[in-house]
Amino acid sequence: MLKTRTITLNLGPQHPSTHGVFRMVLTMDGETIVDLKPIFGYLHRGMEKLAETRTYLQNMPLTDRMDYICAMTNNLAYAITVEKLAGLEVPERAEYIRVIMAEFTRVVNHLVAIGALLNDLGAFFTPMLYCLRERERILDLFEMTCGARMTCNYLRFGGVAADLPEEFVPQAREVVAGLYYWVDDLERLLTTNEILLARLQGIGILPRELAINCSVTGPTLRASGVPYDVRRAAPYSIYDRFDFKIPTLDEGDCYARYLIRLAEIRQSLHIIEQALDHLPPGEVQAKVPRLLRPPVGDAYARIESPKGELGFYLVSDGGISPYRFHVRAPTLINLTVLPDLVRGLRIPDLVAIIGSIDIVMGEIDR
Amino acid sequence: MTDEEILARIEEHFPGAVVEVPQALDFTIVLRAERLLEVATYLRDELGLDYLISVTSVDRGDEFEVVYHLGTMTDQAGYLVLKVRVLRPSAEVPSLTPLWRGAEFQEDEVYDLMGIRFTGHPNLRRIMMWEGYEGHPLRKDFRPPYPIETDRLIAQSYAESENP
Amino acid sequence: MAFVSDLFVNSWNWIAVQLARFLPPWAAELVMMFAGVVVLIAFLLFMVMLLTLLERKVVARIADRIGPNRVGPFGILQPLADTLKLIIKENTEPAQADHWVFRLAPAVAVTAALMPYAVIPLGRGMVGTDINVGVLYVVSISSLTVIAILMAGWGGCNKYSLLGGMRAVAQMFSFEVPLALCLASVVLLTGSLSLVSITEAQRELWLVLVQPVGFLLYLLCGIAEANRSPFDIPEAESELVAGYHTEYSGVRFAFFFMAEYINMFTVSAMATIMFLGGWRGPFVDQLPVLSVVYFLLKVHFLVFLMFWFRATFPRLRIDQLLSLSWKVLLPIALANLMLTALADKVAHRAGLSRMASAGLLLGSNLVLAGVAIATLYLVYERRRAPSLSRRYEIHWH
Amino acid sequence: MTDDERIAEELKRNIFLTTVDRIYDWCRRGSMWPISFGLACCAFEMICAAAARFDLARFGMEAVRATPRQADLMIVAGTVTHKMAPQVLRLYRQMAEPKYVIAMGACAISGGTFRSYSVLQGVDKIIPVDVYVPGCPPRPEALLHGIIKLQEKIERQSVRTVPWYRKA
Repeated sequence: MLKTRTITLNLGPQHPSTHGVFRMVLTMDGETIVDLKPIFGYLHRGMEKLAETRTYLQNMPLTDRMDYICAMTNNLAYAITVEKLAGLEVPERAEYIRVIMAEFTRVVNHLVAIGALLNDLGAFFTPMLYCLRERERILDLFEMTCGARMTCNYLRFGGVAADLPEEFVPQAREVVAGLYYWVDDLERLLTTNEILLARLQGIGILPRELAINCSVTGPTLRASGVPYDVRRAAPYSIYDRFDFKIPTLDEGDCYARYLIRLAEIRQSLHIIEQALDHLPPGEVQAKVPRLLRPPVGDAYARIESPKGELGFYLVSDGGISPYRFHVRAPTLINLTVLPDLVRGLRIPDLVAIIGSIDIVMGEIDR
Repeated sequence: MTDEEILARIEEHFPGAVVEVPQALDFTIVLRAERLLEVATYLRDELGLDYLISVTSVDRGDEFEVVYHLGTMTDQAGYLVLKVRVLRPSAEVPSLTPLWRGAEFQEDEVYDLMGIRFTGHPNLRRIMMWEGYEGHPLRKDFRPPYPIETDRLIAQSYAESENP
Repeated sequence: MAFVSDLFVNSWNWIAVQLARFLPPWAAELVMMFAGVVVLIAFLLFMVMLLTLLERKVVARIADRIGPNRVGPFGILQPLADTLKLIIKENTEPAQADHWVFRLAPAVAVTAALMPYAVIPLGRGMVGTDINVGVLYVVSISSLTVIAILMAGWGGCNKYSLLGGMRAVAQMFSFEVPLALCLASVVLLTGSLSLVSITEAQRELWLVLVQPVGFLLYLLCGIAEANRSPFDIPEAESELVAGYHTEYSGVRFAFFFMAEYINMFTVSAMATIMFLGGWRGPFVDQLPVLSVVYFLLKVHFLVFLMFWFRATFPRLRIDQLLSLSWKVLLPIALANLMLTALADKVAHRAGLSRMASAGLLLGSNLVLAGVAIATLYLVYERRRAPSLSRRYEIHWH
Repeated sequence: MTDDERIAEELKRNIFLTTVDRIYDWCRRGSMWPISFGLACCAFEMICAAAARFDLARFGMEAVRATPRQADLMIVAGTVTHKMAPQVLRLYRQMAEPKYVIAMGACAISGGTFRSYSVLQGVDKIIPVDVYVPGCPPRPEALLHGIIKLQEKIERQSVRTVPWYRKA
């Protein structure tokens, strides 16, 4: 009998489909993956340490750069935590603006996730570029409001940095209407594509129990049949006022995760429509001391970021900068399941699974 | 089940396990480190707190605080904060990874950045910094080592490019 | 006018006549052969450049972009810039590489890609040599490419290269078989292995009209043979970095690049000759110079299809690809061959007219297509049913 | 040989070289293939620059190579950490000459906002940088501007003086 040996293959830190600088040490038997060991830290920028030397407000830009695709939701999570710590109120209009921005961010993230997934599957750039083209329209809205495309730094404690410009609401409505149409278009292009089905269905099945045990959150969890969404389970901001549904699927494979994202895009658009309809007039910023000194204590607050449950844990010693600044990064924890998902599969499946889990190294390594 | 009921159950089943219930924004229970694992098992299996939200740590001078957030994946759920305090020199806490695989990377991270060892962790390793890095960055008394790996690399790179 | 009507062939003959005046016949022959080779290679190089530019433009348009437009008017000099740049770029070679294998591989790839053009008729009377086993020759030569790819994969001393090389071997071997079978049914109908006579045989009727299934199968296998998307797994960028040519830079990479595009052109050219009537088209007999235009138009239509696939389809996995070849394409190709033989025989025995026999063949082919699709549907639906008892119903909460 | 003759001779040689230079620079400028190499936030603006609105392909740059061997341009898009620095250096060394580097964004230029224990304060400490594109992250237009600047820089190079043909 022929003797065979396993080989070790280093995927990353520079590899076209690791979504950044993620490294996986694969033990492979031919093309079959026997084991996988993830190695992080290639983008560890020491944010948590850095945050201890800056004031609370100065840390807002740091959160932008964590999950750089969805800066607004990171801002929101941080702002909510500080508001909880310092006991601040947020004006009505600001809450609506926050929700609009957060949901637009969700759309942006899911577009990017779907595009990147297709890119990893080998659809040479086109679906990715379509997704990015639609993303640009939303980035235009962000830019119009806060002046930046990606790293928005828009939210403030007790409100938002600036009121919406006059032309925001009509343009946002236009974008939403266009996106509805365009998501249908994307579905026609991809959802029933036979190759896509063959590549995604039954690949990387994440069982419900494992998902809960590994604290997986976000679309990855919901694709495994757990209807857990922080927006519903513990409503923050004003999410209890909107009518929206949480999609779940029982299959838990890559295709389910893809479908969940599409469904969530539609739900987010629905929320944005409601928020735009009921946007109240008024102030967007409560009276907050310029140099915030929250009382001694600690607080944890969480939101449903597009990638999962994003939480901040802040400890205050009464000073102007946080004593401890910790981020519960959803993607880092979601990656716990990766070795289980890929065992026995092949490299193309691994690539598809990573794409479907939707990781961003800026958040994992911080 | 309200937070107070949970506390009552814990005190009933594990007398002496609870050290303190401090006043805090979120309901917090400080546990004795060596009782952590059994209490957590009880909370998960009996009280249905099946979702380990996060694991983190705080440097409080001469002792470390390891902070766990526990919740459930059902609607209308709050969460419970468990804290464990360990003295700085030993800094050992039982690992929750056998209970929740989700704790694996978070405990790795705490070990890497704060230097708290988790006993019973299957694969405790530096996750953010490279192996052989000196010091634990999130400790308050951390000073970056100098010269670090990259500086040597830079020097070497220059040396090679000048006279190959 | 007579001269212009068949410009290329006539000027070629004119040169030959002029040469024969002051050279001994064997020398003139030799010079003409050499010139022929040079002209062919130059033509192919030009085609490669054109194809790269076209591909970038087409893919860009599909992705709602503009594509290269800075180098020269409308970016038409882009391929020239790319080529020159690749030529002046450093040739890296890994220290642990198997040096001779590593260096030889690109040359083998390009040679293997160029050789089929000795027998491929590019227009009326424009063929290197018309050998009577042309089809056999092309099929056997084009499978030499796999050796070059394996050499590249091995020589680079890189795990990605090796995996890419291995994948390429598996893929090309498996697609060779149905491909040859498709060609066999064409040979059966035309009664010749010579590419020129096959083109001649399609004077009245393009074979795609009597062999639609064969044409589609050939196109599929051809795309896989040329390693084009969605079958581009040997160099799958998102998985294997760049596959077998990961370690190549500069000119050597340019050679692989060239070989890939020439292969693509070859596949399209063969499909054109075998199924789309080669260079035949309206008024070609009156104005033979048109034949080149027709040929290139048909080839470029097929090439455009490949670009289109590339821009829209995801890639298949290697095992799915192989099972597609062995479990789907091969049985259909075999059945196609047998059915064609049977129908041809029946038509001959019954003494049907040409049109009627063509109708019979087309009918049998369509029946085959129907049966194949029905079988595939049944088999795959049933297989999908138990293992994937999934309906992907979204539950709303 | 008189001076005039010598000058004429020199002139001829130069004229020839100038044309070579022009072709040499033209082809490198016209076809810069970047390596697909993204580190952090800026990588996304880099991808956006390739997308429909900004379309890097116009410069012949959409041929993004996954392998450093075939790439001409390394866009260091994002924070280079100490852990990543050796791999960045290694990638740079694996690239074949002639090669260029664009430092995109504040982090790649100087470490940017991340003045911390784990971040390399500027990628130019380990590899030579041709063009710096400031911003956090720079807009795609800024990247395009940087690329045009790099093309201008390439246009001024001469075969005789470029470093990679010199014998060490």
